[in-house]
Amino acid sequence: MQRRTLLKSSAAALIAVSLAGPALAQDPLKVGFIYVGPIGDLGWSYQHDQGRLAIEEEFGDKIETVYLESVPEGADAERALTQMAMQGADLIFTTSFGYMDPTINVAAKFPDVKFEHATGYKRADNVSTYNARFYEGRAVMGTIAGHMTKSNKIGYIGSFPIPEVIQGINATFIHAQKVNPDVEISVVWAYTWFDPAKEADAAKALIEQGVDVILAHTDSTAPLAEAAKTEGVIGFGQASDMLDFAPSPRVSSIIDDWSPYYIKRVQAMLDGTWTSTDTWGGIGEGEVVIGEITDAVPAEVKAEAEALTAAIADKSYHPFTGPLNKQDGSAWLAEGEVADDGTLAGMNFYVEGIEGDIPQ
Amino acid sequence: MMGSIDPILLIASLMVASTPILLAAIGELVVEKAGVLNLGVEGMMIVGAIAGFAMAVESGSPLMGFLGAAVAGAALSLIFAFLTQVLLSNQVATGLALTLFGIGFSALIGQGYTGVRPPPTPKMDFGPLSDIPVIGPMLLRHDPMVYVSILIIAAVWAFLKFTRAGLVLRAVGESHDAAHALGYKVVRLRVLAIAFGGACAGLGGAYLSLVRVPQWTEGMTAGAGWIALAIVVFASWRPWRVLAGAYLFGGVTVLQLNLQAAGVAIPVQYLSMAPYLITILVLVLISADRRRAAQNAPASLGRVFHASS
Amino acid sequence: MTGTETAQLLTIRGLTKAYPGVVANSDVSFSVAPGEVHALLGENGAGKSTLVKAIYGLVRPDSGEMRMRGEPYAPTEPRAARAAGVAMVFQHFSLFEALNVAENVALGMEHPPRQRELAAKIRAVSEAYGLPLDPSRLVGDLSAGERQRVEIIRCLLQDPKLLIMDEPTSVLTPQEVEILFATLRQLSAEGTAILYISHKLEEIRSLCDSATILRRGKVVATCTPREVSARDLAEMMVGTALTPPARAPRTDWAGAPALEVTGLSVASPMPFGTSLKGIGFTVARGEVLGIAGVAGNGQDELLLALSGELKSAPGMVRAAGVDLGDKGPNDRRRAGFVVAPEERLGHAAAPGMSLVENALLSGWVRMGLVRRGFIDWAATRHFAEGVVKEYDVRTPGTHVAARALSGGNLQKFVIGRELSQEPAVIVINQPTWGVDASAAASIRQVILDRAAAGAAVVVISQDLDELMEIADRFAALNEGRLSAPRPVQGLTMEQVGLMMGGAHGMHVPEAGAADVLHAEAADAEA
Amino acid sequence: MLKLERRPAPSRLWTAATPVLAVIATMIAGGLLFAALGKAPVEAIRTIFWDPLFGEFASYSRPQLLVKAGPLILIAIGLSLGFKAQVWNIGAEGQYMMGALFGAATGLAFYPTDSVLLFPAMVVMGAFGGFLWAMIPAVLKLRFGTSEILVSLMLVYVAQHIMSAASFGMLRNPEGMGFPGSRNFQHYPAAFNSELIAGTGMHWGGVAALGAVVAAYVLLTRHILGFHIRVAGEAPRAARFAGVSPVLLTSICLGTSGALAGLAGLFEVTGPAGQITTDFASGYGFTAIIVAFLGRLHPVGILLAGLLMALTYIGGELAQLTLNLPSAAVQAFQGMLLFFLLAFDVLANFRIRLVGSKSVKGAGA
Repeated sequence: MQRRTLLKSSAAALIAVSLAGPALAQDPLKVGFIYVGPIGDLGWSYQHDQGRLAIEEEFGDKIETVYLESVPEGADAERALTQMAMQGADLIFTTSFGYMDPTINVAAKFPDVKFEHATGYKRADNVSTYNARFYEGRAVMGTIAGHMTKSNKIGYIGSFPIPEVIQGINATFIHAQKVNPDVEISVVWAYTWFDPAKEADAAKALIEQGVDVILAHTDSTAPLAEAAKTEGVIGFGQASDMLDFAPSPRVSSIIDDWSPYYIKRVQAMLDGTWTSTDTWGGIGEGEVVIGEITDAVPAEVKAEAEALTAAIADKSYHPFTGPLNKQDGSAWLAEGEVADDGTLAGMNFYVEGIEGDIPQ
Repeated sequence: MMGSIDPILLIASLMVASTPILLAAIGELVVEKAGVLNLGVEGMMIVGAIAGFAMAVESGSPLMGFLGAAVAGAALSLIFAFLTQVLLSNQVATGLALTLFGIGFSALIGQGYTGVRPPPTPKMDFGPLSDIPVIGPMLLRHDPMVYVSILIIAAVWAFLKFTRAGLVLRAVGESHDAAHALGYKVVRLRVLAIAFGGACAGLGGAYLSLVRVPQWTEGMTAGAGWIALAIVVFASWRPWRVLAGAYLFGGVTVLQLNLQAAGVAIPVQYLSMAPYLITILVLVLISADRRRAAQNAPASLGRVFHASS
Repeated sequence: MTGTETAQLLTIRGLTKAYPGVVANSDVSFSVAPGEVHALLGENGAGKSTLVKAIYGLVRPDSGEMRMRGEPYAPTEPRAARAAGVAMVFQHFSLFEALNVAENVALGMEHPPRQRELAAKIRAVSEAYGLPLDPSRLVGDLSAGERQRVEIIRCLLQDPKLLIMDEPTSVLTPQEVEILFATLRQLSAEGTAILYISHKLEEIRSLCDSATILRRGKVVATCTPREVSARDLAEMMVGTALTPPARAPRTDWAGAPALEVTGLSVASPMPFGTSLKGIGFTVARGEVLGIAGVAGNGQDELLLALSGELKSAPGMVRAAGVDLGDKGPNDRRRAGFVVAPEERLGHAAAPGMSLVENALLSGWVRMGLVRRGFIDWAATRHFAEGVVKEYDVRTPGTHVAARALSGGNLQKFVIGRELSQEPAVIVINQPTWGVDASAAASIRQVILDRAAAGAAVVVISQDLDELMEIADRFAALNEGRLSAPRPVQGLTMEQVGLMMGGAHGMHVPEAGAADVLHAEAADAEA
Repeated sequence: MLKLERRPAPSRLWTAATPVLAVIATMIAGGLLFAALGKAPVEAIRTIFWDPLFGEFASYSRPQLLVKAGPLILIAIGLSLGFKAQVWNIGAEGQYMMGALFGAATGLAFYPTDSVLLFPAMVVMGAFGGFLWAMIPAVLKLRFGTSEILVSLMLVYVAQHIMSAASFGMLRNPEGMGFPGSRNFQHYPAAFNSELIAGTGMHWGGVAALGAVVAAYVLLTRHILGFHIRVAGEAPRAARFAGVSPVLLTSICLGTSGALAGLAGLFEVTGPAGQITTDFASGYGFTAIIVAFLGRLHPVGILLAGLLMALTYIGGELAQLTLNLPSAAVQAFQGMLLFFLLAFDVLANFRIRLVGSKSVKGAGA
């Protein structure tokens, strides 16, 4: 049946014919990845590629992986995806938000190929979405930051004002304030995911403002390297562990670990149980990993952070639990109320206590 | 509000932020003074960034890194020199090709160096001098390259103003035909100038990857080479004005982040454009004084020289 | 000149240099003695420049031998030539406008002293030879005559044994020529040999001790110029007898002046140019106005202002009563203007473009080669072929690039292209510059023919003889101002020189010093 | 040693032959590069140059060549006019973005209309956006003599920031869950630039590119304006002598290249890309500079060069997929292509002669 829809266009007909070959059962499962940056960015694309390596290790010659790096979002992504599908990929992970529409389009043309789109919200029969609850990690970082700051000033380098980053800022601030009511947070928007020099400058600017704990939602190690230059300033690894900077300034880290999810999904393909799902995994699912908390952090703080991590992992605690007000003082969550995923996914406001505006 | 901006720290950090473009710009100034327009600064910078990084990591010495970066930048610039000076190709196109090639090539050789931490570049030790109020924290607590870059500016200034070779270089940039008629080796001199420009751009790149960030990542120069080119024009081809121009640009970049960090309510995404808009504005102001601009600009800039006599 | 070889300063034997398609020098031999002023006489393209470039080390001969004081001499670069005591004053291309005088001088020396000492030396030498010059001024701000002084002083500071001067007087007023000659005589008296390149016969007769005459790369004669008439010299140089252009009797045309320029003031578009200040003149139909002036006194700007490339205020330029002051080149062409600029390659013609395309360049407006914006290439080719044929342009065809033509042939093409457009007003800058004598004669003849046919002609030239030959009235440009035009008949050389500004920059005291030098030089000669 | 001798007129044979030579030389040098990376050189070259055209899935990749080459050609044609006249617009990337932005904003302002007039209006606004952005360096150059190279380049960064601000602000899809990026034009038929004939990859952008090639060809060979553009590049003073106003010509060249880049952006955003996002620009404006030179600033050459460049992109992706060739290698490969082209360029204008050791440097013809 699905074949017939394909036959509508002549080109698609050719694709369909040529697909018959690689689709044979005894071939290894071909898993494709499309990255927005170079795999050497040591951040977002690098972590996804680590996931790819993990499934290679896990499944050995039962699978085969291919990838395309530095694929611009938009028209190029659609072509890259199509080429990958034509080359016989059975499962394709599209690892950037901007690939959302191309993924949906290509998926419609290749109903037999399964797609997994990261951080998006559009799904289809053969398109799943997945994302990680980074804010859970931010909550732990916020707790450590609240305890560790001596100047009561925390700095946060934001990439772009999108819900994911705003969740992170709010989660950080809520938990820092919980343990240190005097804490203030200062946000610098870099307007880039990746410009090491600018990130370094942003970190420096924050430090000069008296900030002694730096969190970054951009992907390079530049902020940590900057923090390393000033005594008493700490920071956290972001995306990858960044252990090079441990024990200080890197006192802990939020690691994007996609391997558990990738292994699970590949396994489902091999088992023939793959269905379209929407997965938003966090610490509990192993997608967000809190890197080792170093000795630079006092034992009781470390213990508190670990307890929080455990509570989040077993779902006994949600980082956005009321009472919480929005920045303008209006009520958001009542006592004990927990934020729903819909609100979080579209979060575009600061919680009460954060100064400044979200640029629009 | 999180307090105001400390001008001393601001100046200290703008000196660091400006050093890469400062180095690249002073090199390009010498190239342009010799009458050659090399638009490949970005490409030479990024190759310098990875070459310096790799050398420093392999040897464990930042000094070796900077040397390696200078050599790599100069080597890459010699491709440009060969094409434009020997094969007489168009300088604009060749420079663009150099940038394209440099970005790709650096990413290739850099594949093994992502995530590696380079050996730290120590700060200069000025002893008790660095504790002098204001001047100490502002000027005397940097790494050696900051001072090296200023020394290069001074050296280029003295070279152009006082030495015979500097005079010949200016003459070649002014009129290659006349210089040729007097028996000066126009091509040889230009190749040397291009190589110097390449070496300086390489140093600028290495400063990014070894000191300012310090890390190797693909595409990490992020347009700094183009800014360096703008600063040469902006400085009307005068060495000390290159320093002023680079510090101004670095200052604007750092300031907008500092304003954000200080919690000043500003439209952020528009402020991010400020360095570019201010560069355009200053370029306009500089070039508006046409007679002066014409006098300072090397008259043979970008023109192809073919000894026809 | 006779004498043993060792008595000679420079001896050249059998020197040959060929370029693809042209033999510049073929078996050239001559010698120069110390203190001798030796002329190299020949038309453009006769091979004079190549010869002196070989002596100065810029060109390496294919065969032949040069000896300096009996020793083999084969300079591989100008530095070697300078070390051997050879200095050269160039016609073009050896000064740097954005550098000051002292820096320019230093660039021509092997081991220049420090700037301050050098400046003092420049002052001393310039005073000794009557060539006032301020070492700290930018060369770009100097007049053409002053620039030549820079070149000469640069040479003198090296204490040369042989001074080569390539067409030095083309940028000087008659008065300045006299001062230059005094300087050269003084140098000669001090024992410096001078190799003097020129095509101006009277100058050579008054200055030089001996002359070698070149034609098409070969030595055709040697002589002592004082003993030979200018007419004979000319025939040796050209190879045939020349007839001066014939003038048809003037017709008096009725109506408004064909060209009327009033209060023309425009700023120069060039960084070191000369602005025009209040220029006014009228040219009637059938009349030729000759405009003289030393190079760099506003000739280029005047041509641009007349062609419309440099727009002026309304009312400053009128043709037959129609105001064209703020009109561009093509509007002026429609009104009957044709213009031939001095610089052929790059201004009058695009070097890399074919003759057909170059014919289109300025011909399309009046020749109707473009219809509704689209080019009629067939008609353009026809037009170009007509020009080539009618003006005897030697070229393999109209498809070749302009830069492939020799200077003289390209000039014929440019003049032909402009004059075949049935113009009402003709403006030409340097009509015969770099053109051989017979071609120059025919160009002058065509200009006179067009005037006879009713066109108003403005000829800007640095060649006074030429202006005297073809102009009806005469005016001179000096620092951007134009003298009042006067009829050519009855004008003396001295009056002409004064109209051109006399001896530039040499005001009363210097003029006095120059007189002293004159006397000294005369004494030395005697 | 080698000696260069200027040809009296550029050689037609070499002018046509050098790009071919350059491509062959690049294949050889690229093969060496790939071999150094441990990839089979012949296979890599075959994957890049052959497979997209005649390989197993060529029926898909051939139309994609058009999709990829369309904007490159469209922009490069505009740039080539300027480059011919020595007007150096290297900020086409910014004009491309502004064209997309103006056009998309026009379309989104009328959402969800189904008027047939909408798309034409967007096309006009797209061209206008690019034109406007290009006229900034034009005006600054003409009024103040500011270098258009630097200004047009700086404006790329500014456009990038405006693009990002727009995808977060004004043009953000209200149904996009707070994510940046505009509505997708695929779901907005009146504003969608769809494939004209299914399976060919030909959309209005491709049509515009081909139209631009033809128009530029006619302009440069038959029209007085094109002639003036060529003269201005060949000899600026001769151009002024011919009555060409530098002001007008600079404006025309920059304006046209801006408008064409804007059109390319508009067709891209409403077609293949589908929406305004922060990362909408993917280097077409810069690559087009290479395409313009690769095509020797000749319209037909640019057409071929655009297709060749698209081939290296698509073939490069294939090589990544099948041979794990890093994308950086493809970029370096493209740089080499331009180097070789420029190096061989000398053959068109000069004869190279081998001369004996007695020759002296500097004593050229």
